[in-house]
Amino acid sequence: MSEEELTFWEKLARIDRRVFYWILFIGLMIPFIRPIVFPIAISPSTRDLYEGIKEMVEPGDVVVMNIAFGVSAWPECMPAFCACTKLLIKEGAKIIFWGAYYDVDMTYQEVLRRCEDYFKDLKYGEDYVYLGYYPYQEAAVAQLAASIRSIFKTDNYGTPLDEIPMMKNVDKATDIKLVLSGDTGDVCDYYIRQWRIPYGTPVAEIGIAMLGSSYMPFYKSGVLFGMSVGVRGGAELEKLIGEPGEATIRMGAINISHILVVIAVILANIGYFASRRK
Amino acid sequence: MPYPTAPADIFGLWVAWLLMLMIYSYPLYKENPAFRFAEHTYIGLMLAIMLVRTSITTTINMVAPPLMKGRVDYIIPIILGFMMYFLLSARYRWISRYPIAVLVGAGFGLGMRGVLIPNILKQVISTITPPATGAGAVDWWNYIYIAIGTICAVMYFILTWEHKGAMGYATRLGRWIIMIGLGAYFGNTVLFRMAMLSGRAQFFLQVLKIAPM
Amino acid sequence: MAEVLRREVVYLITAIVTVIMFIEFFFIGTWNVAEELRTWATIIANISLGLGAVRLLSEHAKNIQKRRAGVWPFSIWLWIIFLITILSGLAGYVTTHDAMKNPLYNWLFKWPYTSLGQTLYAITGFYIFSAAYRAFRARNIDAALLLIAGCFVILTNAPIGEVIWSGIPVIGRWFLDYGQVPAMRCFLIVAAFGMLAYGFRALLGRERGFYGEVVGE
Amino acid sequence: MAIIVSGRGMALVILVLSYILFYVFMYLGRKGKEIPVRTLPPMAAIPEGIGRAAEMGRPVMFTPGIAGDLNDPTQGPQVLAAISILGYIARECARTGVKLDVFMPIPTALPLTEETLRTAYMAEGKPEEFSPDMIHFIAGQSPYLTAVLGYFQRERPATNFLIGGFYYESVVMGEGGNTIGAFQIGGTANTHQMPFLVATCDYVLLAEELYAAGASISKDPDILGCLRGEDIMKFILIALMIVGFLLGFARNPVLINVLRW
Repeated sequence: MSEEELTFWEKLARIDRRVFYWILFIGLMIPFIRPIVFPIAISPSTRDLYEGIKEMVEPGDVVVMNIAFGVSAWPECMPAFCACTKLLIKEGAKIIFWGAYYDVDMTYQEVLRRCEDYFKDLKYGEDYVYLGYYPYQEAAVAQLAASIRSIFKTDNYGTPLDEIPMMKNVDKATDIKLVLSGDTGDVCDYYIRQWRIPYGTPVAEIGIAMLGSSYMPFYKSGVLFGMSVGVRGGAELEKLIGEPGEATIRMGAINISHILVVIAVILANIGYFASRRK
Repeated sequence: MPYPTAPADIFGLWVAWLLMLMIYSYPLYKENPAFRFAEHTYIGLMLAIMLVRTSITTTINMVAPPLMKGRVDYIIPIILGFMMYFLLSARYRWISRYPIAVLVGAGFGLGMRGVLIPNILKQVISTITPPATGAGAVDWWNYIYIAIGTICAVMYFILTWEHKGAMGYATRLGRWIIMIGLGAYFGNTVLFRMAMLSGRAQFFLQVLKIAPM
Repeated sequence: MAEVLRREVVYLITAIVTVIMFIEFFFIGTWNVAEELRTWATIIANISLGLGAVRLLSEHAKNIQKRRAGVWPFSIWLWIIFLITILSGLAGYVTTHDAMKNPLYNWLFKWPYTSLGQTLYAITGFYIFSAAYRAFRARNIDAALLLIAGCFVILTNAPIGEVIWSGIPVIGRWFLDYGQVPAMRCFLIVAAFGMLAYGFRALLGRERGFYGEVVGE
Repeated sequence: MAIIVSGRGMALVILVLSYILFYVFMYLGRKGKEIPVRTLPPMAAIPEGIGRAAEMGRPVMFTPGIAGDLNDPTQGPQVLAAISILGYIARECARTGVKLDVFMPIPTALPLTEETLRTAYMAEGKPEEFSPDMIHFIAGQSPYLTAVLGYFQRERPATNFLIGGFYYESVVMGEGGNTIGAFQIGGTANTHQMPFLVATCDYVLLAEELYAAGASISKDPDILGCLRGEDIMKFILIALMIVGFLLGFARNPVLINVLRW
């Protein structure tokens, strides 16, 4: 087929794919130079998460923040994770951080840095503790529910757990008020199976957006008490705690990219049906 | 976060920026040695960080304190753990089956006992729980949609009987309902991927001091 | 005899461990042996996590040894960066019990590693966008339903959807809160039975490829 | 009942019942009872796709994706099922004389793939047409992608089979195949890649369908027996849901209470 015979749509369909990559990458930058801000509606699952934490957590309660996402997923998971950390600190909870991803150390360091204002009045060992890494295995999560000390003999820095004030009477899932898990994979499944069902510990998911789909039935059936869906959930949480931050800014880029994707799909299908009719 | 001031951090920032461009030279231009270089850098770093964090330090943290207290039984899992490495030898591969047997037993034992309630029973219960008293027409519609949808979708995965007659209609509806679900999943995937990419676009500008850190 | 050691004994261990996990879950009592086994499994899993790394590193060592064209210089670089990182990390661990306290390890982790990880993970965004334009066509009812639901959800996730038309988030939220539930629920149920069946076959030693049997023998 | 932990009785019933059913049908399968797999449109479309390639005089491409190492408990079975299907595809190709190219990024699956292809060509009486060069082994995700996309442009295959355990390469290869106008059949059990395969392929095997399709080719009595057992369990659940759904209109909680036992 020579060039002249091509219809408009066929020509359009032959654009090099790199053109699209450039359009997208440049389009994504615009909102960071000129912010595009629209109001954000709160979804029911995020509201349940927020209200669940507010209702359940009393000052002094011990909660687990499970870091099951790698540094590679920060842009998506970090906003919700930090917003939840801040909320828990506001509620007076004592936080145990641990993670199932081998680069958890850097993520923990980053959480401390991003929530600096909140952590500066807290004391390590009394208000929060970092236990480090456990293998990405169902057996490990199940054993953590039965006895934290069988997996973590010491905290990440070598102090035995019995010498850490906030860990004195904490060893089982029943000593933990709730678990918030930020995932890219399926670690939250393990918490559902090994913590929520046998011990009744409330669990909520604050991971990537796709899990917002796969875990929706768990949320609907009351297995998860709340759920934050990706960076959008992060933006909603930032609105709820009254501290617009990274996710709120990123919503501008989400607007641009999502519009671009929808336009692409619509154009593609117009072209498809136009050339099929011919 | 303020723009870093320490020389090492400023240097690091620019290294990070350059490595990012090397990777994106692949989609934005074509495959080239710079991309290969950055990719191999990543693998090298990842393997080292993984080994430091998992096999070496976490193992020591887990087994050293009990061993020092005289819990000799902890030697067994250590030996079993190293037996896994026989997977690398064609001749002695069978030795690795013993640790695998423990892992498989624990993994599947926990998995199978775990899925029964949340994946099966809770889902059935949730499907057949009617809306609370005082529910409106919309709630009843959603109740009917979810129940019929779940029934038809599960029926679609009946695999050893032909879908004939009335079942044929039900399973076709089931497939459409699965497609709606995958559509929503697709929408969320776009959110995830674009959030990731926007993080990179933001970083690109931050290093150049066009966007605030 | 050797065959029995290689097969039947292995399957027996699997079955015993599995059954212990079941008993602990279903029957009242204290089952310390289950806890002990899980601790073991965790330690074994943790030690064996290095296996993939060893495999990959030896592959790159082979590349160097055979001077594989176009690859071996990169393999050398991979080994260099690997050695620098692991040695600095271990130095940090030995001296302070925390690898992150070594400044070189921390720097390598914080800047190159973090940036590369996020960059590689984000690359799919490009592909999705071009595929959306070039390939996502409503060529049958399945694809049409998927794309319609997908577009509503996409515009609901972006706050701008509401600005375009106030009905978009209403429809999109319905897809998210109710529309997708039956499909996802069905996947949970089907996957659960799939797992039961797969686990059952593994228990009986009838699942090939599980104990490293497909490979090699 | 003081021995069983309260709230877990029903779970035990399901577990035991499933195991009994699995065992019975595995046993019957081994004794020679035939368990059919229902017609799967993507499987029925395979001869059509290969016939199309024969007409056009172009090759057929098969790839199982990069996610599945054979020893991985979630991804491995997908690749095994995909390789069974590859056996069927290879026989069809051998019969019609269509060139088959297999892109294999998984080192552990390489020997099995070669064996499968050799057997398939042998079974069609054309062992001389098999050559190990049909299998293109490329390790690493991006070199693999580059190779497949380059192949699409160069050889313009008439039909692509994207069946196995996929990561994001599904979207790239689906798009690449689409732009050259290839007929595509996809299949995966990884939920996160299903939408892309549905959007870019003409036929798709979803989740368990992939295993069933594999078993329908390999005739493995254990897998088929388990599938039959699973189906009966699904029928039981469907029946429960229908009864519960109707009871729901009367707000009668009797079934829910039974299930909570």
